[in-house]
Amino acid sequence: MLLSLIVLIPLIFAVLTLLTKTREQARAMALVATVSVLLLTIYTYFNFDSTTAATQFEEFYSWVPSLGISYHLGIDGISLPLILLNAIVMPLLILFTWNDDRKAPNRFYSLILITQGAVLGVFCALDFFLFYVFWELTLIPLFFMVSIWGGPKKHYASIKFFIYTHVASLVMLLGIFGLYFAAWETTGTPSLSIPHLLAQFQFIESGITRDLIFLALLFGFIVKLPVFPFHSWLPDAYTEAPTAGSVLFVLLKIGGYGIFKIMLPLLPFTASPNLMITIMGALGAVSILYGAFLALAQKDLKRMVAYSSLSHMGYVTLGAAGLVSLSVSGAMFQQFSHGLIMSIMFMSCGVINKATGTRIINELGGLAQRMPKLAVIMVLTFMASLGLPGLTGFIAEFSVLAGSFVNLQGYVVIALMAIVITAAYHLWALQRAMFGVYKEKLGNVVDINGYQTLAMGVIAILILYFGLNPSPVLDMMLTNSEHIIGLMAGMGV
Amino acid sequence: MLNKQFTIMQIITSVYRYFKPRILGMIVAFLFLAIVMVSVIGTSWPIVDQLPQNLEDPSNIEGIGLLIFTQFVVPFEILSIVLLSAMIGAIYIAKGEAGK
Amino acid sequence: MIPVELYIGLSVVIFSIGLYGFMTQRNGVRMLMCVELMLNSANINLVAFSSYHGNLTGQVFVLYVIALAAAEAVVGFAILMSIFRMKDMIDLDKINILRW
Amino acid sequence: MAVGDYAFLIPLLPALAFVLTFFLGKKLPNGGAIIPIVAIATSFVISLLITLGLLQNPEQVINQSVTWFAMLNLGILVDPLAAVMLTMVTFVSLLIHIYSTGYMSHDRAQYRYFAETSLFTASMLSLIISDNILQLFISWELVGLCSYLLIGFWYQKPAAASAAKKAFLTTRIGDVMFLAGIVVLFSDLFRLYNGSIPEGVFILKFDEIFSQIPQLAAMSTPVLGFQVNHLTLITLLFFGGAIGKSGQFPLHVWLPDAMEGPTTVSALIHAATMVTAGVYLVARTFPMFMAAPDSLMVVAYLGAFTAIFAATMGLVMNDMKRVLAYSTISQLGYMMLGLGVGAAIGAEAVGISMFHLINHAFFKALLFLCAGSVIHAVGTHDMRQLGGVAKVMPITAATMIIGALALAGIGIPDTSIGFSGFFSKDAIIEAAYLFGENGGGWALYALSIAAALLTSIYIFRLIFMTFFGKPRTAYGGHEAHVSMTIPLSILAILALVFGALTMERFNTFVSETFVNNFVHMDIPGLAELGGYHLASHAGHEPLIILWLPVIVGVAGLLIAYLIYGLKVVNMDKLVSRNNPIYKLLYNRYYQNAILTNFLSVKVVYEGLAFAGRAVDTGFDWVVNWIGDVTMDTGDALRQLQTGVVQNYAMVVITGVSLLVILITVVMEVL
Amino acid sequence: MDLMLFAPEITMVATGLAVLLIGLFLPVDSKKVLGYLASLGIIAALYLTIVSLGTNTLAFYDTLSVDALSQFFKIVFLVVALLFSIASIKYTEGSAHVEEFYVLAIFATIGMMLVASANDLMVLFVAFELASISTYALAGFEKKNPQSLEAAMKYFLIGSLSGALMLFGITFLYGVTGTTSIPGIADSGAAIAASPIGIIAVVLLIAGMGFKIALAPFHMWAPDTYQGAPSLVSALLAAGSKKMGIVAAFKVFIVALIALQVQWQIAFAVLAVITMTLGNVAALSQTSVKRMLAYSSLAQAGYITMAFVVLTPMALGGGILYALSHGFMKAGAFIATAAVVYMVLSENKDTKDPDHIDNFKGLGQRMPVTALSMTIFVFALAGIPLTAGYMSKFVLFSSTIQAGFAWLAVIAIINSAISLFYYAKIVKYMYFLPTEGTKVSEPLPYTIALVVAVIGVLAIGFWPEPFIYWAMEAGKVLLAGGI
Repeated sequence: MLLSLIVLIPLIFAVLTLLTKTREQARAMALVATVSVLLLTIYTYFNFDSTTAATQFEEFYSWVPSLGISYHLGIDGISLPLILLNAIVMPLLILFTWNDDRKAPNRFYSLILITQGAVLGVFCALDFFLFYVFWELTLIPLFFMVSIWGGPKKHYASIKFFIYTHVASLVMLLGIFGLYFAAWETTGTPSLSIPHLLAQFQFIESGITRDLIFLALLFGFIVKLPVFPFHSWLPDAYTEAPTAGSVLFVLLKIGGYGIFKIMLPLLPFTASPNLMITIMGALGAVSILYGAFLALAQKDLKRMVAYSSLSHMGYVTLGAAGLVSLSVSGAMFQQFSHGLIMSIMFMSCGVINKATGTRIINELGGLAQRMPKLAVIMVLTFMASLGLPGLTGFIAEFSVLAGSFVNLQGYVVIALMAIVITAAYHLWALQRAMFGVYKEKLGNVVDINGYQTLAMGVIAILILYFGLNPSPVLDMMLTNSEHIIGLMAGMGV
Repeated sequence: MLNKQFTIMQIITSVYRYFKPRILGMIVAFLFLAIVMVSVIGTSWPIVDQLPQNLEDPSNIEGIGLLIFTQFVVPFEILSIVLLSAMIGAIYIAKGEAGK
Repeated sequence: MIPVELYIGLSVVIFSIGLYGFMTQRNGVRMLMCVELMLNSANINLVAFSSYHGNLTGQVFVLYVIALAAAEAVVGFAILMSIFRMKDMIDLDKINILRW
Repeated sequence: MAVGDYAFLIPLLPALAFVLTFFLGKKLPNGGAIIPIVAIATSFVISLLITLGLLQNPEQVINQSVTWFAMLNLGILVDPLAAVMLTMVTFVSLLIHIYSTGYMSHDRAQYRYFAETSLFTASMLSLIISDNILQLFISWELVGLCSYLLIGFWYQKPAAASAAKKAFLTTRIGDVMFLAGIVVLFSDLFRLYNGSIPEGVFILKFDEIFSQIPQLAAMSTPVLGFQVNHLTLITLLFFGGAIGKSGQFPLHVWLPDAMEGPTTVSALIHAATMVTAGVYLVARTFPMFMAAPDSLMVVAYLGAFTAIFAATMGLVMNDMKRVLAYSTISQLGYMMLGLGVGAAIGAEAVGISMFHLINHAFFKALLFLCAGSVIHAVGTHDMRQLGGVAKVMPITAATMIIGALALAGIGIPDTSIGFSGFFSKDAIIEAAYLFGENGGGWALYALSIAAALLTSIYIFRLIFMTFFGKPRTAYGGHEAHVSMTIPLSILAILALVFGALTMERFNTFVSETFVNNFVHMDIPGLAELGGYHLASHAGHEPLIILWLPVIVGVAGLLIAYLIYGLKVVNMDKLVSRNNPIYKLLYNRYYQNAILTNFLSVKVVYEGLAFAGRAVDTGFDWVVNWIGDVTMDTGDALRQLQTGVVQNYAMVVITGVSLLVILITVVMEVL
Repeated sequence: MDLMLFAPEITMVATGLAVLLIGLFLPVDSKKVLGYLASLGIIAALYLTIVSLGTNTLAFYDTLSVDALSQFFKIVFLVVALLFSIASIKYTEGSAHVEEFYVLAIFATIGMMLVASANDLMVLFVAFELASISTYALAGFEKKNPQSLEAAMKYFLIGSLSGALMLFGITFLYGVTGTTSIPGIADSGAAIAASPIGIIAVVLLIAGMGFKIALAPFHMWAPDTYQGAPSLVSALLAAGSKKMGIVAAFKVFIVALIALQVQWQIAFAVLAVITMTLGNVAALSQTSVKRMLAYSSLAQAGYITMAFVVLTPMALGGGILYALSHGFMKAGAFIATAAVVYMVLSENKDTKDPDHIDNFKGLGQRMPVTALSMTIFVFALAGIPLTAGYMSKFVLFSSTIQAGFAWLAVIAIINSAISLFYYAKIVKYMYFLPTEGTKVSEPLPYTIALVVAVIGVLAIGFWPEPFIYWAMEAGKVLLAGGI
């Protein structure tokens, strides 16, 4: 029941929110929903056994028996941190937008809640059908979000995002079908249960089939992640989305989740695991470097942050391909950390854009003098984003780099090269936008308001806390990655 | 979208005008004719021998009548609806400005 | 004895003529006539097969087809009449406001 | 020992002070300076007590560890090496904080200053005290962050913001190398354990690493046709980190620019924290360097080169603080050289190098604070506008001259008479001599002597230009506030006597770190691994060798006096843009043009990044192209629908015919 | 012989006649009641069909069969007719010719239902023509509207051409086998397969049914007609009459002509690919929503046709389920369009293209229920999860992969992705573009019809089990070669 509640509360409240009339009602409704999810998640967290990689809090109801579809929920150490991340940031996001004045607030909050429900659904689903349903459900609210409240190129960006990622989902669906039928053939009964299908993968006789299934699934995940060269939807969508939309994109950690939950257990049983590792590692490493360079070349602050997101997500694939428990858990942690960091980054961009009317870095300047609170939070976050130790970004990056180096030396070298570039664009942006002489033509900007300070401040504190003490989430990730690696031991990978 | 001045449609129409529709129609019709004819000739129709007996069968009309009301009563019934339907439709459409 | 192929050949030729006319005629009434031609060529087939097979199914079918042809023609003429009433002509290739 | 149990407080107290000051300082008088001062003072007391305890019993090393995550830990390790550093850092930092209460009293953002310096100190202490390489790296990076924040303290000034960024970025290049070293080390250790690390083993702990040195030294990988020894690779990468932090060539460019922050920050960076981190890192991992062929050579030669390279630039700078900055780089080169000649003298190298580090900390802090006093009083740091300041600020002048003498290394060999710099620098030069004598080549020795001469010249040039002669412009000025002069005096006393007092004991105490305490390393054995031959014994150098550093030091003083004090040589001719050597030096060997403008801006930013953008546009274009083509196809296809019903019929009938043909053909093929 | 088996058809005939007769005596302003009457009659027929699910029997000298397949499709047709009839209450409001409209639609539905039941080509053909002839007149129902007349003209001409082609094909089948009974033809399969005329017959039949299904290249009339005909009639055509073509094709090809399986599989494979690609690509740049839906309908037909190619129980089940889903989705979409057209016309009688996509601007504010329903329909058509469209695609596409036709599935999926573009375009217009008009009150009958369709779409999406079960049962009937 617990997981069902976590997934369904946002969805139900989304409908209720849609029915509200005023902004006050809508935001209150959204806050109630997100806070209840947070409370439930915290309850779940404290009742979760992080020493085992087994699925917990399972729920199972048969749905379409003739096709082997069931309503099957459950969480493990891979999903719980991401659920936690989502549950934590969402109420803060509502708070962040608390005083925003925008058209159709009821729809706005409703879409936020749908996104939350869908993302949580993906994390909880243990049935491929359900998984795919939630997976696709994330598309729609985000599409609306970008289309309605987005920037000047919102229509282009939203359609591009929608279709691009939809194509990827469909390819993934093909992979799911392949797996489904191959397993159906071997076992004689249809089932879309994720654990079942993952276990059956190795019994597929044809190596080519296994590879194709793997690649199709991988494609779906890495486009969502995204990873070079399938990223071109990202800068547009991230940039054109409203601030809340960008944050929702950031919290859309389903691509990486799929890689850990689905790809890694399959990896050793593909016909050519080394090739797959090479693909994943190379894509990850190149993304890191490429995203960093691209971020450096951007003039728009938000676009820069978007590319930096691409760069950071490279660690996820790289770490996953590293196949050492430290690297895999580091990559999982990177997802968690990235969610926190990028949330603030995009919130900052939104605040700056709103206060000054521009996001072009060169047009900004000296904002720290007028927005000291924002400056403090931003400096902290930028430091976290460039991988400063003591903050979450470092834990993740170090774990990925150190762990992956055991198996993938060349790619780690590429990734290391990006670190300086990463630092460069972060600092460059900070210097141009926040420091230096205040540009009077920006007008009389005011600092972030109380709600925004609270929202960003809490996330900033979490970045610091988990940077100093990652164990609360990293332990369960480690348990799971050790489990996954343990499964692979002796597979010659 | 792109402003196409050289659209396929225009190519088709110009070709069409050039050849005159009849020639094109004739080609298409001949193609059809040739294909069907080849197939007809290539088929060995299994029935030729029994022809004379049927010619002398006097109860043709009776047989038809019988079939209409037994085996093929359903199409017959449907036909009644068809005719009714056609009548309604035709009257409605063909009727001039009603009441004016 | 006349081989059945000849009947079929005839019917195919008539059918092709119908097709040809359908494709090339502009006048709606002529096009309708071509449709009738095609239906009747099918009737030739049916009758021929019926008698060569020695069962009356084909002949019953012919009767139904004739009725259907009538019904179809009724509706068709009604539509053409309406068009004529509106445009004062039934050159159907000039009626193409619906395209692309 | 009871006080050892509180060692963890040494970095923790300043860190807490940071939090308190940052959030509460605004409301307290003096920006809440009292909080960090008390915290650091406490840390100092603890450090001092621990150091004294260790002096009694060097075996009583403090080592506490807790699990952090996975096979990594957080912990503290106080052995003689760390203890000495801790005491020095807390002490110098304390003095600088006290000095700052006066120096920064007019700044509105005082609370932020004290918070950040406090964090700076905390990071440095944590760096020193850490018992594993990862925690060291973390603190290392925090030090970098704090330097960023402090150099950019006056962030309203574009130059400050830019310098802060430059400092952070340049050191970051080194940091990445350091990180890469850790990554390689980690994966090697991971492999040595075959992937399964037993519970309770923290693989990045120093004792763990040191115990694996022989195995690490045996590992090598072919890279681009070369057989790369892993230990060499790791140590070189570590040294790369040290290059960045300690401002060694070619990553020294940030240090002179870092003057944009408050002078006290410069003092903190140059004396107590930050730059010494690199030296400390090499010292801390010295056993690994010992066992790595070639690494120590790189350290030594690069150190010697930096020493002279920076000194040449120090000669021509007109900005007081810049002269001192180049001096720092130069002196750090000495320290590296001292470590590098460990190839000849073994663990003793750590002793002499650290000795120089401590002495340098005192006199460099002194010099900077004096310079700060002058700047605070007269409002400029361009020496060309000064002159005769000694009359206005006698105490400052006196203390600064002491610092200069210490830097120049004036003293009498074979006695206990001399300024502190004399003893340590002399020891390093001697070691370089030993290195040459041991068959390692004389280049190091020659460079170190030449650098000593230049050092003396530039520092006395500064003294003469600033404090003596007639004022060149009308500046106002007064002696500094007592909160500033007291720290100056304390530091001056230390610069005067510290070397002489501790010389005998210090070297052995620190050198023992690796030999007797903690891990009980067999340094000669490691040297064997690294292919070095240690000199049997030191101290039987010819007399000229002992005297030569002093002679060049005094010579430098005299040269400076002749040129700047008596003005016997007209410098105007030399000091002109037409003189290519002067131009080269004045433009700092065009590093700015090459490294910043060309390499960073042109190649990386405008070249690679914009090339990346073009590539990205390409990817975007492909995506859009697919969309456009589909749309265009759709547009073309809909044109098929002509609206003429006869055409439709034709399509239908053609379709029928073609379908028949198609099926027939396919059936034939099948 | 149990007349109760044909209670639905009989009910429909009775309803039709009743509507016709009562309508004659009713004044114009109370003809609304005819709509209610027709709807009630359809509901009754629907009920009777649903209760007889599971019956398996032949009747009337084996010319009609009542089995899972026929009942399933009858439900499809009745559902579409019901939606049509509810929505028409508003459409025909104030017209003097309500009874004609309803009667023709009901007769067309009867034709479709009989096609579903037909076990003899003669029955099939006649019923086919019944549905066609009735809808010819319906398409031209707005006889003062040149678009409607042109639509009817094109529909009629191509329809009669196709009828002739199909008849011609049937004569050949009759010629070879000597019978018109579907099982009878199946029995002489070997004879047909042996002769080249078999291919001709197959292609002619495909042409005839492809006309109804709107398979390229026999689809040319469809966009024009769907665009020109009254929107509700388009709904009936796209959602109902198209399915009639499909069920006829199921019967003729899978049951009767199974011996020529390879031949028609080739043909359907080619046609399916061409159709779905053409439909989706050509729909991209349409500005008339009805025309866009027409092309989308083409594409959907292409997907359903995949069932012929794959020919596994699951694929057939998927295809049949798709037919039902498509009935809901497409009927719903056309009815929503009809509501918009109604609104546009009631604001300005002389609007040239009332279904132009510009009229959908800001519909989310103007007609919230319609807009929301339309969104659900187009997303369902695009195959977004938890809608009928997704469920059907899930079964159909996955069966394609199961049978090893991965290439076909890939093409279908690429198409599915392309289609998202123009579906999203409609949504974009409705929700994201600023409106010029004000909020209007939505006509209740349209709303009811939309809600029913939405319920259908979501029911299949959320609880597909019974639907899949019955679709599979229907598919089994086909593969078992009829009863």
